[in-house]
Amino acid sequence: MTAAILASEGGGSLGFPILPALVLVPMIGALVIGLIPRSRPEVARQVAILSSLLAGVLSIVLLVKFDTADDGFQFTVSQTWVSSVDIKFFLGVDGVSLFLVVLTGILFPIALFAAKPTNDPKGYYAWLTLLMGGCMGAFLALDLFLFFLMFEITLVPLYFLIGKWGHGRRVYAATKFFLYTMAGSAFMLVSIVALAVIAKAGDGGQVTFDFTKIIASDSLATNTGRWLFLGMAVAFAVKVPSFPFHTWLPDAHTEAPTAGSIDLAGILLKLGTYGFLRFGLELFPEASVYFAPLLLTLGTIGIIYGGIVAAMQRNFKRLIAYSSVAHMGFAIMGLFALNTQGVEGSVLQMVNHGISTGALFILLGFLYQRRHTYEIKDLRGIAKVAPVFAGIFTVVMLSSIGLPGLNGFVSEFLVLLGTFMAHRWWAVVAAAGVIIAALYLLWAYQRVFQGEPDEANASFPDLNLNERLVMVPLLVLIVFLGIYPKPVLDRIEPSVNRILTRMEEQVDRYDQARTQGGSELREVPEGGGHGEGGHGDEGEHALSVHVTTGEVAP
Amino acid sequence: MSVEVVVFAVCAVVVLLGGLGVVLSRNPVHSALSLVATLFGVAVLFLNMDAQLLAAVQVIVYTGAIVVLILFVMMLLGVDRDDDLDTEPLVGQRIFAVLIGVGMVGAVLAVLIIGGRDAVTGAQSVTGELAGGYDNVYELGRQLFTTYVFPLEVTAGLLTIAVVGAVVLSRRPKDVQPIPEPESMTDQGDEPLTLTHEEAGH
Amino acid sequence: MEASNLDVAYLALAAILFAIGGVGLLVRRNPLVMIMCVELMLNAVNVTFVAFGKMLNDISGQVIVFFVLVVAAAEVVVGLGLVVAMSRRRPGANADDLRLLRG
Amino acid sequence: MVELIWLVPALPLVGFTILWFFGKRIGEPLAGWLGTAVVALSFLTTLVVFAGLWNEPDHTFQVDYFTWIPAGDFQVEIGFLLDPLSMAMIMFVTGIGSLIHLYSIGYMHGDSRFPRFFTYLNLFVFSMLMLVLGDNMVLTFLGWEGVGACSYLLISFWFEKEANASAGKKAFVTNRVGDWGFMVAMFAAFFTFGSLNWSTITSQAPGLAETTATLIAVMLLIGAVGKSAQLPLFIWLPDAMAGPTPVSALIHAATMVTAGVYLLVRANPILAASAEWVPWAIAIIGAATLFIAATIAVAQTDIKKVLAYSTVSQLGYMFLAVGSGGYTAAIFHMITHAFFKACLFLGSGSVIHGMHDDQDMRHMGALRKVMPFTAFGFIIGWLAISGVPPFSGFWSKDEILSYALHKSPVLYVIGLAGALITAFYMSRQVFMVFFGKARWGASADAELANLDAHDTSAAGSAGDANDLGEATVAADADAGPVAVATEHHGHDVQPHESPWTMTLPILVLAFFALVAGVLNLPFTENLEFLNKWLEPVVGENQAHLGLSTAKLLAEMAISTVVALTGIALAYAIYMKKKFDARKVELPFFYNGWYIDHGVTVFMGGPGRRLFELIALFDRVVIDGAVNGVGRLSRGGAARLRTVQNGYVRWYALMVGLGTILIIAFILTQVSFS
Repeated sequence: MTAAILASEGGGSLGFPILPALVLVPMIGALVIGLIPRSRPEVARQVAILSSLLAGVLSIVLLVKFDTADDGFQFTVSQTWVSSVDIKFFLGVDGVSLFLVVLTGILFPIALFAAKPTNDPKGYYAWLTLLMGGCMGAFLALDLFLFFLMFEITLVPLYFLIGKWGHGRRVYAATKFFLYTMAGSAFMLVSIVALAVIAKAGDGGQVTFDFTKIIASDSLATNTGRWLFLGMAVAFAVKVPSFPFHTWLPDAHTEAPTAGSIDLAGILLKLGTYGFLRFGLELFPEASVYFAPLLLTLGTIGIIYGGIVAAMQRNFKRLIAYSSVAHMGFAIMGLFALNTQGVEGSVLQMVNHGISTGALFILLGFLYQRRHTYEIKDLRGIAKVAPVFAGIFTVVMLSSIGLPGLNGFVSEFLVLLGTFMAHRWWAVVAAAGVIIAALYLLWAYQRVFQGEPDEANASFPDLNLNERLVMVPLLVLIVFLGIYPKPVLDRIEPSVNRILTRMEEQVDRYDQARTQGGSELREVPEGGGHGEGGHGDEGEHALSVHVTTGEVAP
Repeated sequence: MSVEVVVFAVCAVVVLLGGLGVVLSRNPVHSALSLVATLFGVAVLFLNMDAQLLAAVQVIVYTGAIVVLILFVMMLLGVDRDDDLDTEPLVGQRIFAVLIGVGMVGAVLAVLIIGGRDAVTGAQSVTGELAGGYDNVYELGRQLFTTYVFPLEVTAGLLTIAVVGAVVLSRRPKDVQPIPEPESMTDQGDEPLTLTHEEAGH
Repeated sequence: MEASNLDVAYLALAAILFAIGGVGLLVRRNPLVMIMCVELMLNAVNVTFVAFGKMLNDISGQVIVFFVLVVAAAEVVVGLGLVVAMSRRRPGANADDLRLLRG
Repeated sequence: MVELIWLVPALPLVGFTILWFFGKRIGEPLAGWLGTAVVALSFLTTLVVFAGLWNEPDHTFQVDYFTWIPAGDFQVEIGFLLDPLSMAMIMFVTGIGSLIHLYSIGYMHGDSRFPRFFTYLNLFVFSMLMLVLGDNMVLTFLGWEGVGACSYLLISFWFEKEANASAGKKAFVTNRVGDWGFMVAMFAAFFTFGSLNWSTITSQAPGLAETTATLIAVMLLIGAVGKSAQLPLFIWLPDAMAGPTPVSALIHAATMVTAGVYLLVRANPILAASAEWVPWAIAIIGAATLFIAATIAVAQTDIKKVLAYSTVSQLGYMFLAVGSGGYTAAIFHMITHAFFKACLFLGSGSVIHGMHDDQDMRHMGALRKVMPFTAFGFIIGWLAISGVPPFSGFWSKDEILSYALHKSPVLYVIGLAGALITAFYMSRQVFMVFFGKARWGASADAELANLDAHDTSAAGSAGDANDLGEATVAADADAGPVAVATEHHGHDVQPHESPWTMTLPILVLAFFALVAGVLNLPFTENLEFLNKWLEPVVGENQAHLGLSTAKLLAEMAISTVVALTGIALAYAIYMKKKFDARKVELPFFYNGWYIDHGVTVFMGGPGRRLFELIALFDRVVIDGAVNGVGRLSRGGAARLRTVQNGYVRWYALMVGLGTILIIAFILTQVSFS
């Protein structure tokens, strides 16, 4: 097996199958934890930390070895699995998935360090490491079937993490989470199978789940593409979650244990947006353009609506959960701006949201350890007794608000900028989200951290050294990505451009087909943006005056 | 009327009466005895159709072993009381049962009446002819150990498993938990898992 | 060999016997009687097989009956085991009482 | 030498970093000295850079350090644009900044979070410098938001009091409304210019279509209105006085609030290219703000509230100047205002310090005797803001008024009225605080009783506090926890003069408040240093007055008379008691025209209800739909599961039925031929 993988290694420059390792190391870790007797929880913890750290280090190695200029898939590994329908264990990484993989590699060890389970540590660690492997697999999979498998695998550990180690109404939340996302995935499965069968025509009569082959086959008719895209979109919109499919998220977050929340917000939601990008935009360029206004609208609504609902929450964790809805709204919006700035900003937003919301959930975990409540009304004046905690929280909160100089701003700005280029009014409305973001977070901060602490909060212990150390990497990332996001953007850009270029070609192709008599096809809406990254290329815009240096009137 | 027909007629009456006896007897012992009658009738029918071995096996295995076993269990458990046939807890069960029975018979008879002899289709055998020149037992054995040797082996396994299963099932458990009285049918079981508390957190 | 009227009569008899067994199975509650009804149905099928075998001049019908006999024996053994096990826990139980096993 | 520009913001940043990590260990007063030192060094560097800039062509120097955000053809650099405008700004930012740092060492003495205060102050100076120096809009926006965040942190510095925390949040959120405008302006600018560099924008703006320019200009205006506390977004600034007084002086008087003016001046080519009504809108907003805020200031009793509304009013003058095309005048007034208002704020801080944190002017009086240095500085500041020649405020305000007259006589009259009221309320403050009878100590009972009667009537209309709308009328009335007037602890207060770290900055600022007018004396062109200096930035779009000397002198005379009239009125009322003060201190003014009250009531009432409605919608409709699907399938299943009743015979019956159906189906398929 190993030899076979080695033999099929392509693209990358490592003499080591790093991508399978990224997926398998945590999974093997989970397996090993499963074999450890229940009476030795500390060993389970060590194995979990070891395997996740190893995967984290591997992801860093991947980052270092990644070829910035290459816009295709790197380190690809392909191993036949079910040859009759061409299902393969096919992994590859490009600039889009690279940072999500790295984020997974960073966030999981941190989540392990940040929170300990209340009971039955063995199962907890096993599920967490399995979840890590699943996430890695989903981000790396280049086979539709494998992607679906990994996408679904991630549900199971989280279901148990919420249902067993969660708070209060955990069973309700876990069931809702599972059923809701599962229902969404059903649509995706239909689309995937249909796609595999349809791709047969373009692949010499062979049903294939191979992502690259399906892309190359170009065999979708316009309407088929749109329907299949919708199927995918439902699954991803639930996962993101985009308005109006978001209500599982607050419940899941509120009841999930700390590590579950961190990984759910930090990684799992990105499966949705990542899916939109890889299996939406890239697979269905024409449909993406066609449905872009719809999804932009959903994103915009999510930003405003999520913020407003967040402001009204009485449970701190629920509030942060709704803020995720708003933040992920930015990610969706950027994707369907369909230009370089928007999509790059969106990918960066995924990473940034993972970092800052992950950090917020870690901090809330610390809070819960001390006070055993998330109810805002029970918390008060914590900044006075725990200044370090409050200080770190302030930084993370400002990052989440989108303060320039911290990471959140860069991505939100790019997203809004990109959206403005393509669909002006959506951006103008969505930009108002920054006001609401400040409102709900600062208001919550005021109620929880400011004021004079009452009796219950007066003995709130400040963060100890371990807890501070856990926060250090995230804080460093928050500041670094705020000041110097260039290395990240440089790596994202080639892949994004690849996707957008293909999208333009495809849309042109469909357009030509339409003009040549495809009368049953409906028109692409005006101002569809056509994935153009440039500014002012479209003459029909109201802001039509495009000044270039040559044309400046005296 | 040939002998064959006469034998068939007599046996048919015995078989059907026995069958009805099984179903209609209040006392299970009577049912068992009626079953013996039916089985015996069927054995004679087998003979009538030149299936001598089967007839013998029928008598030995069914009447000799199975019915005896049933009776044995009956005595062991002391269930030789009369059953209550006057009440039926399931509404419509009897009506539907009779309808199904009538339907089945009706369907088959309809086919036979409409189709007559043509209802039976299919090619005449070439490999395992009844009248292949050998006697019934020889031919049956030959087929069993050649063409059907694999199923035969499987039945061996099946019998073994059945024996083991019977032993396991009827072994006296260490602590017998008496089963409580059955609940009423309207009972919906446990409180549902989810969805009834969803507003509690708000 | 053409099928005779007698052969067809065998089939009709089998059908009636089968129906009787089936109705008994559905109507009776005593598990032992229900097992007996199953035997009736099996026998009806056996008659059919042999009759068809005769019509088609094929020994296979009888071979199948042979197997059915084996399966019937196994079935009776297991069924009676179940009856015994059930009666141990609840003397005098009938088939309807088994619904307690419902989840 | 000019290359040293990076040091100017880097020094406060270093100070911030050190204090952030080690502030607690460094402790008081060393942390304060460190914070002061870095800003002072930054000021010295600024002087060096200034010297270097003389030799640059056009007095402009641009440098890019590294790429901040690259995305496709969108490239944002971290780089500085040092031109006359930003040079002028960083000079007074670092200069006044270091003075106020010094002052804070004395003012914050004994505070438990002393080092943290300087951490924030350093961060603020850094952000302000980024705002001013940024060579592109995004970097300016970084500073813009940075100062907003620092303002938030510093206003709610004493967060144990709910009112302070609310005030900080209110400031941030209100500012964000403006930030939204700024962001949209940036998008539109990038859409239009393909770049966000100030140099590109200003050089290409003249060729802009009017609609585009108007959009960008209006959005920038919204941003500026939020940051510079203009109508209708001024409501946060009076509340911001909840912060420590040095913060009020530095952020909410001298520097941050002027950022809006800076932005408009920086973007003057866009304003010039936009529709005619945009400058008009700016001028009208400015005029309305200056007048309304001045009237509000008349009735305030809190020493800092008066100055806060005064700041709003003075910012209104700057907007009026920008709207009237007097960019230099706006910057000129910004600078003089920075001096005299910082001086006044620091003076008020010194008074508060001396009065043991009592901010109610009615508890003061005759303080000049015990606080001579403070009184001296404050009086100079008073004369400057009142527009008495030859103090700096006179020159700058007069120049603005000239531009206003050039634009429209109505604006001029409003400006003059504002000047009159300004002179009046500032004199009122000075008389109440430093002159008259001492109302502190044992001898003040009668007078207090008298004043308190008025106080209750004025505060009677205060609304209820609530969560969302925040910092209500009740909170900014003197029921506010900082100035607990009703506790009458003025009785046993023995005021004292403040230490030298506090008085020295006051006196230095007073000196500049006195002389800063020489920056731009209107008599001959040679004396208009500032005008000439800013020529490269604003020259093209500046309105040209072409005033004759006679007209100039006449305007000056009118201004002087107006200022003196205001002072005289105040003297008559507050020193000679010729009229009852209650006739001018109307509750309507006291409550700020009920604008804040209205916003609070709206946000706390319909606004909040709307939010709650949406949250309810989420819970009931959207989540209800999800749970409804669950309930539906469960309900259906509950009905279906009765089929599974557990009766074996029932199941057998179903099998039988199925068999019959299958047979029936097969029978329909066969044909008997």
